[in-house]
Amino acid sequence: MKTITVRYFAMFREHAGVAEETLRLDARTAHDVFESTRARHGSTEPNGHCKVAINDHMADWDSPVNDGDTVLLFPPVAGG
Amino acid sequence: MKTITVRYFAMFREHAGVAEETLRLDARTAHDVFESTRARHGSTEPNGHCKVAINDHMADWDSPVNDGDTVLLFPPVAGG
Amino acid sequence: MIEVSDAPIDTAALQRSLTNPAAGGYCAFEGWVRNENEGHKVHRLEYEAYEPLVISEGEKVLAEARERFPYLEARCVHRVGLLELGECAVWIGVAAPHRDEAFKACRYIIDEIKVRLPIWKKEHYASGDSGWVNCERCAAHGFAD
Amino acid sequence: MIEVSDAPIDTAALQRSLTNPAAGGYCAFEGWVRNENEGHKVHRLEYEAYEPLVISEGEKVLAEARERFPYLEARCVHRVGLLELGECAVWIGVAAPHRDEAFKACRYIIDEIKVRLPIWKKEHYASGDSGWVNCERCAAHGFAD
Repeated sequence: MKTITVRYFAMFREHAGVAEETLRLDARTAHDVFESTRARHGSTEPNGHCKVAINDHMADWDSPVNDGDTVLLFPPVAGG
Repeated sequence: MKTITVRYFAMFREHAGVAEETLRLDARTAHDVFESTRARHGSTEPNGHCKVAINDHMADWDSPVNDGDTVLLFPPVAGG
Repeated sequence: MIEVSDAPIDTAALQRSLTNPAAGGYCAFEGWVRNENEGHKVHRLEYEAYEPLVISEGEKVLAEARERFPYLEARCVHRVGLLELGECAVWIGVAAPHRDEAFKACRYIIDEIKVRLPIWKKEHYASGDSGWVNCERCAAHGFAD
Repeated sequence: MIEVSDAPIDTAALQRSLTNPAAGGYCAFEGWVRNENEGHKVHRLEYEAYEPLVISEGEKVLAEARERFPYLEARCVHRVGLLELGECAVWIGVAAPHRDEAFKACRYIIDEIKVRLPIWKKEHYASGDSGWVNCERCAAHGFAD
């Protein structure tokens, strides 16, 4: 189990109802963290087209997470 | 013979030493007018890349000129 | 340099800061809040940004643009918060020796920041509804599922 | 609208005149007097224009750009007379629904007016010499011998 701080932005924050929470998770990658938060908040939001950062660095979904990391979950950007 | 007013611009004006002159010419086309003015002013200026207008309308070098027309001789534009 | 601002963008002052005696061409782009999007009448817009990554990713974009289209000066400012119709949401200015680099660098910068920077847009409609605007083309830019 | 001006170009006022509630993208281009050209140190520039044909050809260019890249608003102003280093010689502003038309129309306008409008540039060099600048690429644009 790792202690991971998760930060939610824009529609993710509105859906989770919190901007940030610290969780105890059995997560290996950023993707595992994302799936845990989706399960936790019963998300039916589309989970494609999102980006992730770890400790203020852009990351990939298969980037490893370590105990104490902050994972930032970014919904699709404004684009256009 | 036709009475043609010729207007010179930029380097053409400096070379001719006048901005405008009215000439009696045996000219059929704009090109004939241009050649007459070149001979008149002993021009060695490059004669390519120039444009011509007749009575304030862009014209071609083989456009006919009529008695009383004003022919505008445009050296190459600034471009770039 | 890239910045995030919660105050109106002073484009004239920004442009003056790009003065360079070797610059022959200057290209600027501004994104304005317009009155409709995909058939919805828009009342106002709200932008949210995660500033630390806007800055770090934005600086990467500016460096990439300079490598591809060598420019002399470039700056970008993105607004956050509530914006009214007609307001400037994003400004980019590029000064270069010639116009080709100025146009191409400016276009590169706006195209990349639109898809890469963590900035979200919420539209407030005349109907009273609101919604976050998604990027339909993000899938083409390597976002994971 | 295209204009010729012997006074400094008030770009801020011009930009305000392009305000349009349906515009989401605005692209501007400015040509600045730079300090060198093809290895010569430039001291100042002098522009001469034949205004009646600048206006009529310029309006054609603006209409062609609108047909190709439907924009909402566009204006162009070209300076004439003596200009110092750093001054704005030509300004073009285009407001369009989206950025693609704004960029492309703006680029089309500057590219066409550079080769089609009767505007001549005389460079005054630091050495005291001066010379009219020719367009080397004019041959490619149908100028007759």
